[in-house]
Amino acid sequence: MRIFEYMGKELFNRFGLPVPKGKVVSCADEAALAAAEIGPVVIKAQILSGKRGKSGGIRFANTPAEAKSIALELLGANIRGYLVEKLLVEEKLAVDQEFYLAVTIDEGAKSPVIIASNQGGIDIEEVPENRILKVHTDVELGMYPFIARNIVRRLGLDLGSQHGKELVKAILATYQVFQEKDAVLVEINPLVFSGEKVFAADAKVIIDPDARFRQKDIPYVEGQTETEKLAQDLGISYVELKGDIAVMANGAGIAMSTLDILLHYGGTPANFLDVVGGTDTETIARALEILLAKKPKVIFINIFGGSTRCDDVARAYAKVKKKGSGIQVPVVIRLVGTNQDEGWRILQECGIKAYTDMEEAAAKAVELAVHAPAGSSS
Amino acid sequence: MRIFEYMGKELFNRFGLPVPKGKVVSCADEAALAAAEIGPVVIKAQILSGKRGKSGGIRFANTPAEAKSIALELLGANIRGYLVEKLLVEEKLAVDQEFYLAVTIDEGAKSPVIIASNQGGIDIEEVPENRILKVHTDVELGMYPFIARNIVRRLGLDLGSQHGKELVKAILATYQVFQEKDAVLVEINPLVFSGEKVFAADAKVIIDPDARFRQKDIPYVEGQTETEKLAQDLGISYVELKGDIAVMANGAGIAMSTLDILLHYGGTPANFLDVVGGTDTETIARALEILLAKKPKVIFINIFGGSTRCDDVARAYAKVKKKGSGIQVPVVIRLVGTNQDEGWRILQECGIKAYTDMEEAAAKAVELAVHAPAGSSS
Amino acid sequence: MHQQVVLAKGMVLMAIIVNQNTKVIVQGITGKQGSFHTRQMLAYGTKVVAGVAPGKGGITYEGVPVYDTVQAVLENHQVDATVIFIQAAIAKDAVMEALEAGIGIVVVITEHIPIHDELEFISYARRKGAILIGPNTFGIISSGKCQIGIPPNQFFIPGPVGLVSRSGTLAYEIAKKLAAAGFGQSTAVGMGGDCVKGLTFVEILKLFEADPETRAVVLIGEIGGDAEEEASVYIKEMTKSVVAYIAGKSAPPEKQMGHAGAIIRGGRGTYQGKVKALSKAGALVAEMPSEVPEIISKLLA
Amino acid sequence: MHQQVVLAKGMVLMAIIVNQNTKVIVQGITGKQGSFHTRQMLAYGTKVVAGVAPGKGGITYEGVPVYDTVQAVLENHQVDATVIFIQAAIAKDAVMEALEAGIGIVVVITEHIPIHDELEFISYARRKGAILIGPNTFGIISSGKCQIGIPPNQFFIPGPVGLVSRSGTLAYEIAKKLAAAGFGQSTAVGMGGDCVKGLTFVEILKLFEADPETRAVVLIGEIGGDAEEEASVYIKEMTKSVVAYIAGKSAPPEKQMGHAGAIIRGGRGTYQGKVKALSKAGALVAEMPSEVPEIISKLLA
Repeated sequence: MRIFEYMGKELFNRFGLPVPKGKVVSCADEAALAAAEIGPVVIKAQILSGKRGKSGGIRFANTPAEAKSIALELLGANIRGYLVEKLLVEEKLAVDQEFYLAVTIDEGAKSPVIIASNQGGIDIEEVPENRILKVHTDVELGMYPFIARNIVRRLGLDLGSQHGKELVKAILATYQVFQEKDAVLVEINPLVFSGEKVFAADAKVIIDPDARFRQKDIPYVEGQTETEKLAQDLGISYVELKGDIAVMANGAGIAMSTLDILLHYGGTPANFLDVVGGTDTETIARALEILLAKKPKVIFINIFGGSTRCDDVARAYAKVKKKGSGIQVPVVIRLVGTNQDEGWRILQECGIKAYTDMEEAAAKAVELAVHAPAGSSS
Repeated sequence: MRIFEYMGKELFNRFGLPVPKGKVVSCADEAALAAAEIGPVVIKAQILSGKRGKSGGIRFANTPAEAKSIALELLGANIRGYLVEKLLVEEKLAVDQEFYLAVTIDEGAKSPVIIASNQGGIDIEEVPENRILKVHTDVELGMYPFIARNIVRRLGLDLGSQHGKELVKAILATYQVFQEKDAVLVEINPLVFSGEKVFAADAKVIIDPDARFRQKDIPYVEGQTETEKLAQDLGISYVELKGDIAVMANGAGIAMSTLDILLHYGGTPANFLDVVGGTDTETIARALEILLAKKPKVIFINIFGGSTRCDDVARAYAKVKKKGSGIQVPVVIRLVGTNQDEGWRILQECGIKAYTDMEEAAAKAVELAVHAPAGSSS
Repeated sequence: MHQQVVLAKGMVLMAIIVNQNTKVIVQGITGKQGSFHTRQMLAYGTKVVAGVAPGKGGITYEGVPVYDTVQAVLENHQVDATVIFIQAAIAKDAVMEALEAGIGIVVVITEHIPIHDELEFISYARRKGAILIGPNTFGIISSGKCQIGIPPNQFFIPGPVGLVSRSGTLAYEIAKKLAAAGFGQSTAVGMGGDCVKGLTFVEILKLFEADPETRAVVLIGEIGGDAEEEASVYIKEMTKSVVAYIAGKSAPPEKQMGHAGAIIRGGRGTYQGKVKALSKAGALVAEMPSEVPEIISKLLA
Repeated sequence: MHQQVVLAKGMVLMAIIVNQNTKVIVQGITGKQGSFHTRQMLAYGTKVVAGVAPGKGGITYEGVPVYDTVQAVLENHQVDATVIFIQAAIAKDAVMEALEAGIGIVVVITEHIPIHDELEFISYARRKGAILIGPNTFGIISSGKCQIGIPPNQFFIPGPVGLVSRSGTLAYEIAKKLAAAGFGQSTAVGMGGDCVKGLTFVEILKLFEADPETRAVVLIGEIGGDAEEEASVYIKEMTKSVVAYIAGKSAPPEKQMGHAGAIIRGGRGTYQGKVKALSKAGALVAEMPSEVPEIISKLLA
């Protein structure tokens, strides 16, 4: 779960990593006030996207009037698909040197990794690999100052200098945020030297959504559509796409494969929906209602029962069908696996026959979508 | 460094380990007020010693008047050599069952150890060994609920019961105090079941003095004589004894051995003083002044220079000799090791010849003490 | 049907990691998932010797004795493997309990475990020399011998194909298609769907390479991560054929984990990259799940 | 003088743990203790190849190059051992740095390190398979070959006696007395004065037992703890004679670590108990330091 820059900086502050003096504002007058207090400022649109600078989301103002006019322009604007609701008005630092610093998880090495470069700035991905340090840590050993000292040394800095010492502290603080806040990414680009001090000039922090139960102080950021939010509340994985075949599958792998196959047969999926293992009738029914609300041409349910049980899926279908307006679009159900016989029996009672082969069922769904009456799609 | 029971209980409270309702008081009226508020109470003398119960330091009062009269009796009293300055006035618990629980360090195993018994109470050392659980933890792995569950199970309790669950939590909290507060001992005897709940009815907590720099919230408890405190401030190790030969040595081993040898030759040491390795002239000079202030018959300095350097010791002697009233008692110095030649030279300038053999020097010190004029001893 | 594997005299049909003699315990046996899948495992013939459920020690479930802790089980039973059906928030405690007790095979079914917890127990498993399968896996099934986890087992029949998958349902899908084509599996292993995993493709492929029952291996991957690219390096050395299917061809590029993710992966993780790496290593890549049994048919004909 | 050890053809005089080829680095080389004892070590002939002092990398001290970190040293030198002269509050970081870098012998001179820190680095040393001597030790000296630490080295002359001690100054005392009586030491090891230790008596005794240069071992203990009682168990099996001296005969009983300490020690730790255990195991116990060379004289005459 990504959080806004200003939230990340609040975290940094709490862990002793200096950030530029700044204020979060949500109206232009506040921006002017902040600029009056701080002096020359940088005004940063708070959106969950990179490349803000290139998209005009990062601007400079020397006076409160300038700040106000920039804020008026940015607030409510749409940048890279995101509505700008808040701005971070920050002290404009005199930048002496820029670094890149991140802590994340290296899946292959199964361990945290610290990434650092003395070529910080917006185009870190363009920096040649030999200018980027990657230092893995041992989770049982944990983080130590000596690890940070080696990084600072390898970045070519004097460990005895004020900058060197500050950078050691900054690396330790960054790692601490990563560790204690269940982050999967803490990225600072750039980390800057300004005068004698080190500042995190940006903050990209992603918190492990599975650890939210123990990170209750992390603000919850909604970066999703209404439907995606609804799905998330149900504990299911949902992504909106642009096609006309609504898809439900169980398991990320089979859900992706289902989309691949629909496309293969010439269909276009309306969404990715993984009900995730182990859900019950009620959840699956609500997931089905989410799909119905999208008014697709066809709904394709592709279930291979494992921890998801076929009878639960069939019952969910039956439940939704009996409720309110029922199910008005064609539904193709492919249902095999755990408790499949019971599932089939329930579906049969509803007057629907389950497919057992997913390619066959996908082909049928595409056929139905192609021949659906015009206007039934959303 | 041992802390008072009430301080330990404050720690427990902070880590979520329930303690009986109570107040710390230092006058009898406060004791009466506390009893008025709490009801029937137990009044416990706050001294750094075990076996308080057997020595009359733990008493019961049903009324405020009773509490006052007991407090009057206890405050200012001397129990097991300690002056009673504070009392803990605590809710008298209805005790259903008593346990023993401790976390400490097993030197042999080089690891923490949890000790638990369902035979809690004052005489835990009388409990047969097979009724006492000892569970070592792996410092890299750390503490886990499953370790506590196994202990509770092996204590014969039902893990599904309220008591079982509370005890699991109590063990985890106790371990956390041990771990996070740099304790070398956290001992609860007894830990009691009272109704549905678990309470730490006593608290014996010893904090590693070497970790005081990072445990600044732990109150500092003075359980020493004036001289011992003075020595501690200098960073040297000092224990008062009853003899007439003041002793300074470097290293706990050689200091102990020095006392052994003095006794062997018929002398009686006035103290144990280990200047500890690496001290400088100033510290050694102040240590020597501490010994002089005790007005012994003889001072015996036994130094085998390692990180303590002979020249520093000799300079300290010279410095004290030149200062104020100088040195009025005979001093036997045995000085060998690092920089011994320079040390001998300095001593020679002061008109004193260093011994090189510690047994010979010890024998000389005893001889001088035995023949010292009466009245020169403290 | 496929040709029988020629066995040396006295040699029994093998499998990897688990077989008909593997003694299994279920941690979380009284929960909804744990109890349901214990019945399934027993029905499949898995030797489930005990269950663990703190506070419920002393009862029996489907004839299986239940204990309060793993240690209590080990005081009474020999155990080779454990399967974890414990809710995500406290799963680490259960995994550590099993590892600390010295159990050599730990199958972690639980999904949504915090990744920092996963890093810790994967690291501890390494230190203890234990095999950790998962987390967020369907488990492992050595066909006809032992099932540990949640796969719907009717499609797993004995045979010459080793199967390893990042996705549970895709593994079932392809196992079913293989079975329909007459090809059973020696063992099917769910690597787990989370971003860090105990056993990885390479480790599992090595076991299949050494297993005399396995004649070919099906590898089921997904976009994201670099497990398939890593696997390719080892596939080059293998004597047995590998058939791969990668899901996610049509998926939009995954939302990036900042620049850091890109730096770590160095451009790996895409469908095209994975297919290229696998093909170059000599694996046969299927475009659709239904092609997998077709390719296997040709290979093992 | 003592009889020369008969050596097999081509065999050099040995020692335990360190010898004339041991390449040593000094962590904290620019501090008061570190710089002083580096000079002493160099004077003794110890191969001090580098020093570490964060922020001072690039300078040289007494001809020894100084680096910012251990890793920086290892990029330029082969290293066998390190000696830690780093202040207590941050000593753990330095010890971990050495262990993580893979240095096999770590000598921790620093005293007053928090015991919880010591538990951690001792545990990590065990995991890394490294020898950790100390903390709060004078170090180790293989006479005439290599000194790592702070012993005043003029009394350590080559010879047939292995020496191991909990106390630094008592070790010097007895080494000096032995030297005066004509007995040098193969190696003298300071076990360290803190309540937990890296190497313990038993591990050191085993090395002496196996060392052809060592003909007898002097063990110097103290009251408290149970290291001597543990050592006794192994002394029983040794072929070489052990002479022991225990300090603290006259000390009042130590202030108890609650009941817990008593429970853990089970009554061990007293002077009488230690002497009894050692005597029973066949060790010869000296009453006074001066008796040690007398007993050694008889043994090696």
